[in-house]
Amino acid sequence: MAWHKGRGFACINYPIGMNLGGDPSQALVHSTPDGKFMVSLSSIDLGQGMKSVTRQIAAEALGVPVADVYVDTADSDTGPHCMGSFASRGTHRVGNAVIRAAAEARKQMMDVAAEELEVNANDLDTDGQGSIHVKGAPSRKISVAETAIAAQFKHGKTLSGRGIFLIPPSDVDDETGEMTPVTTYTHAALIVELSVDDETGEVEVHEINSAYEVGRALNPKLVEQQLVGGAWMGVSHALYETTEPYYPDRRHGPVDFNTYLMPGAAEVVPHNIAVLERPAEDAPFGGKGPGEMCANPVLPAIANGIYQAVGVRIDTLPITPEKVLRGLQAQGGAQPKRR
Amino acid sequence: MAKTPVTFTLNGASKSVFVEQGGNLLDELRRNVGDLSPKYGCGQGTCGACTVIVDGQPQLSCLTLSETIDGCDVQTTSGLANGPDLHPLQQAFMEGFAAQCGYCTAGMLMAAKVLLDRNPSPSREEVAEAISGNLCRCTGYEPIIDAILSAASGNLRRSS
Amino acid sequence: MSSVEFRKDLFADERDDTLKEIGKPTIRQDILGHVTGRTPFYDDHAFEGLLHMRCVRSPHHHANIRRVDASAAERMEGVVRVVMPSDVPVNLNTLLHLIGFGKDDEPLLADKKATYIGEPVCAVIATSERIAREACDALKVDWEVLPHVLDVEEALKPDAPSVNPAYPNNTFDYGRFDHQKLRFGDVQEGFVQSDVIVEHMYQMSPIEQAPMETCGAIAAPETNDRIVCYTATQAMFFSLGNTAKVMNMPSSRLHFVGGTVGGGFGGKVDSIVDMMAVLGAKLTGRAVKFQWDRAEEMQVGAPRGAERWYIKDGLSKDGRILARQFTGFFDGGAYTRLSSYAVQKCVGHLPGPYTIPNVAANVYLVYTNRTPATAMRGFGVTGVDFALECHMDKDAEAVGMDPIEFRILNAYRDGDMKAHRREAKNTALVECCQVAAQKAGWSLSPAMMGESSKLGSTPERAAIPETAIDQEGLIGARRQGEIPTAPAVRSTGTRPAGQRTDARVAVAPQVADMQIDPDRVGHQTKVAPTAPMSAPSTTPAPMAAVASAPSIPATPSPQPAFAPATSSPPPVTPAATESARETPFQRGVNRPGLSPFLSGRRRR
Amino acid sequence: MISVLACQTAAEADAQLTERSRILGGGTLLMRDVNYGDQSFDRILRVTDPALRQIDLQGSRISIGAGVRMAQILALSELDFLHPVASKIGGPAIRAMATVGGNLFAEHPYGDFATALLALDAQVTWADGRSEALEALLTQRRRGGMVAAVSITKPAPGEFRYLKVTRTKPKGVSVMCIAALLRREGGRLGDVRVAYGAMGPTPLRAKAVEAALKGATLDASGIAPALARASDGITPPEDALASSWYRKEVLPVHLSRLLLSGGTY
Repeated sequence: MAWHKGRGFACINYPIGMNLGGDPSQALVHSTPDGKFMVSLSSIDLGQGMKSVTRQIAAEALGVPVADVYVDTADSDTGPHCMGSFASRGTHRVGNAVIRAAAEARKQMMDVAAEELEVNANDLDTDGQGSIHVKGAPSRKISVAETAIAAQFKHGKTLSGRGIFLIPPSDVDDETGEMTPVTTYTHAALIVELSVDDETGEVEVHEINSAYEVGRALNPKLVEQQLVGGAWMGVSHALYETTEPYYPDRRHGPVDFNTYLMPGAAEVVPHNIAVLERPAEDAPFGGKGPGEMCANPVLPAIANGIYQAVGVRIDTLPITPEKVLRGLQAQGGAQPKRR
Repeated sequence: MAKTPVTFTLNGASKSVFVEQGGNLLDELRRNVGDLSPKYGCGQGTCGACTVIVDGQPQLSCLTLSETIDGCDVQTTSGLANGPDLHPLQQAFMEGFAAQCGYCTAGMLMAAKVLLDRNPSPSREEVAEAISGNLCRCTGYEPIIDAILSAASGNLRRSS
Repeated sequence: MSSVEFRKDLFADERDDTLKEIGKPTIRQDILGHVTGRTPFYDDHAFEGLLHMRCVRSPHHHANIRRVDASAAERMEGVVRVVMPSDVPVNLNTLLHLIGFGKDDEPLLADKKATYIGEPVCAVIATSERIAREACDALKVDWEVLPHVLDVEEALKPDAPSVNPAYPNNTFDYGRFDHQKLRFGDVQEGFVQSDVIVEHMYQMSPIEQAPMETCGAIAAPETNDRIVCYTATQAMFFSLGNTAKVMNMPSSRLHFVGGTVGGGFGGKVDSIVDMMAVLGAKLTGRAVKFQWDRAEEMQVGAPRGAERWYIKDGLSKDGRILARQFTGFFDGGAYTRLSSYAVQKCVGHLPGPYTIPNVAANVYLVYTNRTPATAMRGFGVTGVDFALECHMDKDAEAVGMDPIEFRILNAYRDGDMKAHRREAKNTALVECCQVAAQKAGWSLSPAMMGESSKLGSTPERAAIPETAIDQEGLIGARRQGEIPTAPAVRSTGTRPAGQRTDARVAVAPQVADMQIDPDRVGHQTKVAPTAPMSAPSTTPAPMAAVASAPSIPATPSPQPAFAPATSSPPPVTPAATESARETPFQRGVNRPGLSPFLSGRRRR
Repeated sequence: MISVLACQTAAEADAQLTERSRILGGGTLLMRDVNYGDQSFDRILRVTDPALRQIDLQGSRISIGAGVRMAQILALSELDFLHPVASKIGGPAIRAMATVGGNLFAEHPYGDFATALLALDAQVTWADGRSEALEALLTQRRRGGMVAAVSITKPAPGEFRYLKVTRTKPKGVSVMCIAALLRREGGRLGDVRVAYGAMGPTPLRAKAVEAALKGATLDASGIAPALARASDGITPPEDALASSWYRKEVLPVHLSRLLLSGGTY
């Protein structure tokens, strides 16, 4: 028996917020009477952290603490239109809509604060801790709570905002494919270290080193969740998953998690990630959505690593032990490649 | 169709119910008792989202014939916190970003609790083994394993 | 153990890192619900007398439905209603009709023929799931089995069985053609100029999204003649719009509630379950749950479809890619769902993050007799990136280059022209390659470590070349006789160099108040509104002067010398002491006196 | 609709068995069928007899009740030779539920424990008192009766070896499993029993391998003839985990690893 080590590389970019459909998203922001803010969306949190990231975006744009913001998602009676959470559009489209809604609410908040403090609204700033103060004179201030109460009960004004973000649909030229598919891209490069058993064709992934460029890590822990979990999915796609193990033959399609394979808790691959942040000009605070792209470089990097380990090119997914073994047999055994 | 009377303890409280013949504990808890913390993920015993603790053992509620729990002690994630005080595992999952969509979390916590109740300082391998029947599609498992180890070590920030 | 570092040293001149909430590791808003088991997913809503709906499904790849005998099922105790195709108000739809993309091509319940194993042909609503299953087994369908096709290239042959009546040629329509073309420069000329040609085929089998929560919805009559639908959709108004169309109901009579979903990964965009549940509620006047079991999720739920790719590259001896040609097939299964979109997304992605002077692609959405494909994380790109990056590895070997240096050499830079005729900007592939190599201890030459995404573009790289075009593959032509699927060898004309239309940009805020102050966004913006703005506040605030790109140290070092990497910060709980007590554990507790309105502040 | 009949004893359940009845063991396979609407049965027989859950270590043979859970096996140090088998069945919750009796009737790709018992030459005791070799039960796969217990002779230390090949770790169903009882005579192998799981419709014995190993030395050259005959008479199944070709191809590799490794792995 021999295990052969190999190292494979791949790099990718990924389109953020497809606009071939021209689908917009909207947001509404309003303050409670005591100066907390509700963000109403019909957008979906399916685990990627939509509620959490829009909450931070709203807090930043409003200039209030994140604890004073709550995001309600996806009631079609109260949340304004959103096409949905797909195509890496959540952060980009919804985030921008939330910024606009928050900006409008902030404008109203600052105007009321200005009246209360008897200054010009342009001379005011928020401290991000619940107060509004005169620039350069932090002691001349009013709390957001007092401002909201004054707005509603004294001035008869709401602190609320509407936001929509749309990039109109792009036609696709049928002769040349000319189009504006997106306005920004994420990037990643990744190196996988693995071993191949030349008697059984089994592959074991040992380590991943990667660099992911995400525009801005709006919440570094949410980014980490996506990158770690997404790369795991990449390993899973590369080596395990399919609903049709003998595609295009339809036989033996798995119907449970005993036969639909995903790597288990004992197969966690140590993954050393570097996050790069090059803000995108039309993205919310520069942040691009990291969630979709993270698996993509893992698949080819594994295939390339297997080639380096044993000299077998597997060009069909998933890369099962059987495919590796057939490749090994076809070339008369392992032929490790050295760089 | 005749129903069968069953009495059991759920998170310390006595429950007496009439269960449907051939029905499973997951449906019983969710539809009749009103404990929504165990989740339906497969009905096959292959995902672990419905894991509960029966007499100290982890058990898949979707594969448990309801009437077999007569006289048993059943624990679910609904009963994991002590009033407002989170169980160390819950605290660790929260601080460790050990959940994304949250659908597997309740089952995962049950599997982890059985482990820590028996083995307060498990190794990383023992944690992986303990949650091996509980699938997670979001996290890649590592944050979950880290959170369980962190709960075991008592190394929590105990924040807020 | 994994690790995360934040390379704040890179692109530091383009960022303001002093934002207050952005960039903080704030704890998730939903996490307390998750760890206490209280997060309400769609199935966590209780209804008295909830009914269960299940489908009778085709056991055949392709078969005509001669007759359905529901009599035995209808007689079964506990069966409330058997649902037939005629019960569906508008029984032909395509999900992307909302954005005007494609023809209606899919029935909710197949009435004339089934086109894949598992296609629903009718449904049963019963008082328990078990009874619904038993009744489905008791429904008898008389089938006339038809020839089927399962391979994408077989399906393009003139005599292949026709799968989808709306697209009888087994291909989706892209303008005048049965595939989406991409043409940039002249690949044939590029191949002639090349020293090395590398050509290979790649394939990906279908993949299941596999969220832990299966697709499902509960619909129930609400007051005022409305229907409420608790749903696991990952696209609320997409589901609502499609349901309104299929049900022939005003959308105002639908109330959809969701937004908290047990994983989606693309598999919950299709909204089939919502339509079924609402149909059930409408027909019975009662609460109806339609939920896929795991077997359905895996074999009936639309997967990330299979793809097949042929890539041909022409390279110079010194490692430049001179020409790249793709022929791609998306296996859409029996119906369009969202695959039509993936093809164009993929074409916009080609030829990957590289600057190549000559590119041509023909990409097909092909109908076959298998489960319809749909979106999944990385839709339209994951499979092509596998093919591309495996091919890049072979290219590098063919020209004798280090695989990473080969990528850096060919990487796109700011200002380069992409094959879909838009300028590359905000690029960072080069830096990702350099940093990943550093982390893995993979040494690159000092020259390659000195490269930058901001440098290296030239007027030539920024230009749109004269482009060879052709008219091969008109819709329907392939049924008359075999036509090569690859981009045409002979062009029938050219597009002049430099020709392109304007890029789409975001619509400006509708009122000035919605425009955030540019000095509060933490990076440079160039707001280029399509509509004039009345607000004066769009002028970009001055940023730190843009220095020349920071070059990355040539020697691998985990900590760059000039700026410390920031490791993953500890989480921040978004709660001050006062807010901390506002946890769900106290929500039910009456604490009069804590409200500012009751403490004398409220002036009324 | 499903009905459930609670039976006090195995004999009572045995008497109630009909074509359309199934016996509840741990429920890990039966309840799945119930949940998915299996129409081939409509009655569940649930046996409450505590005797079914007993393990008897007193006699010359170890007797394991049909209702004994995998977790019970794992809790007994006297059964340590079976721990590598039981510990690789499902996750902890499955092991807390799945029974020895149920495993005897589990269909491909399940039945790892039955494979081990087959190598150990287990005897099956039926509820009606009859007794027969497990091999006979597996060959006939009769559903017409209720198993009360299985009995085995405890192997000498190091005699029993077990290997399970899975695609995923730590939990996964068998690509194959191999159990071997390697009795020694002098420095050589004596009577040997080798059983394969997931290599046919039921666990089955590798009789050609057993014959080739008798009298052989447990080293690379000694086992070579056995490896050459590893798949004699075997037509492995094809499923989502592996093709028939792959199973056959790697069978000698894994058999070799099992035989040449110092113990269970």
